[in-house]
Amino acid sequence: MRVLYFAWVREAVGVGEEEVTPPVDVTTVAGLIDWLAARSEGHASAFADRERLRAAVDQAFVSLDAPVADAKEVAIFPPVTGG
Amino acid sequence: MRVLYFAWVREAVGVGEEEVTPPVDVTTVAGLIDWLAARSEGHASAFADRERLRAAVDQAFVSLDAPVADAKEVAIFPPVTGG
Amino acid sequence: MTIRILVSPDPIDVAAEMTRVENGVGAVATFTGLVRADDGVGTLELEHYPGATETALHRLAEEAIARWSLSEATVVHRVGPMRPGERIVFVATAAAHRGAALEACAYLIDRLKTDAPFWKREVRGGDAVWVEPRATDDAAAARWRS
Amino acid sequence: MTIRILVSPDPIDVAAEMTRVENGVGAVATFTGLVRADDGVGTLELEHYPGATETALHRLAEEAIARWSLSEATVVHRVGPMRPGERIVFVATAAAHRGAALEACAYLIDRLKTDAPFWKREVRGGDAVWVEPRATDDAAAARWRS
Repeated sequence: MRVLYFAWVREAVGVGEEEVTPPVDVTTVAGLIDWLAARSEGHASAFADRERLRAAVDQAFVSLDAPVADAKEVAIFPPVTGG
Repeated sequence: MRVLYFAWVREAVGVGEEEVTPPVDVTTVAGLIDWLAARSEGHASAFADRERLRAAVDQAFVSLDAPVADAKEVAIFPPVTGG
Repeated sequence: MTIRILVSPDPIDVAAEMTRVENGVGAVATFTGLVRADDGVGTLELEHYPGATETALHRLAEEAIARWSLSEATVVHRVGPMRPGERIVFVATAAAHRGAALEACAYLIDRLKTDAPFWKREVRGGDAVWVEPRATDDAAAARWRS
Repeated sequence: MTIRILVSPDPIDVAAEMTRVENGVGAVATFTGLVRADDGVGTLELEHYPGATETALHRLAEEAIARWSLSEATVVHRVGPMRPGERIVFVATAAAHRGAALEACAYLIDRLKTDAPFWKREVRGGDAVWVEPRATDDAAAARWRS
């Protein structure tokens, strides 16, 4: 599974993307975030406040309780501020 | 007093403007229109349907019961259709 | 703030007009009205009331600036004969935020349609017909009076 | 109808974009968002999610076309670093009548602000700060859901 990070989430994690293989009990975006948070202090810092995080699964915006079991690409990022 | 005509009012009257000296008992735009209607068949035709007429006195839009006693310039025209 | 009113027989240069209002602000809204190419009109002729037109447009721009705290308001209206696809009218509003710019732009074109002395005549083949006012224009202008 | 979506680091050419949507229609509305010159920002940086951005903008344009029977919908968004006074985003809508064009333009910029994956970072002097989302943007987008 490819995981992408944007904006201050990317800066805190320290990379823009990484390839990961979460265990089978990671079934939702929220579960994936919990599991990723243990990878480094940067990850833990980026994911400290769930209310400031948004996600997309295979490029479609989803809520954090959405499933990730079959996802090829999961993106985790702050609320958007374009335009 | 200068009287201006626009659009199909101008075409029916036959001129774009004329200098007139209405009698003292012409005190409103409606009274002026009544008086002007007697000047020619074109005037009568242009002013046949009052509901289709609008007016301005000294370049300010007014209703047909507005006074014209001290006016320098009165314009009579159809509802506007610009933009 | 700046008001720009132009009533002219020349084609409307939207690029120059847009650049003019993009003056340090955050948001610019525009509206352009064009001669439609799909209803058989060969020439559209715009008549106006010189002097009174500019006064009416200036007053509408002042009202929009006061109501939405605009930094710029531009109204350019072409007069005389024009062809399908050509621009009849261009309105631009500039403000710090988008809501003000967008609302003020809609306000100006709605009010212009009922409150500025322009008259349209459509020429199709050999027939010239004065355009009748539309009830929807009165309704659009009236919604701003609440 | 035609949808044009462009996400690019190049400056936005509004004259070319406007001419493109003036395609035989009667009404064109546009919105331009610019880097404000009055709040001390030296550089604004726009990050986005390549691929997902274009998909999101295309979906918004499709929704606007269906809801307002537009003939054209254009969304151009700049990414990368830009300076005060430069254009960040340009939206244009074309329709037979002005109400549809104006409403659809407001819809697209309101929805873009909350539903397209862009992130702004403001650089003032040596400090770079990610822009926080605004509650007013959520409210503006929500009004179209009724």
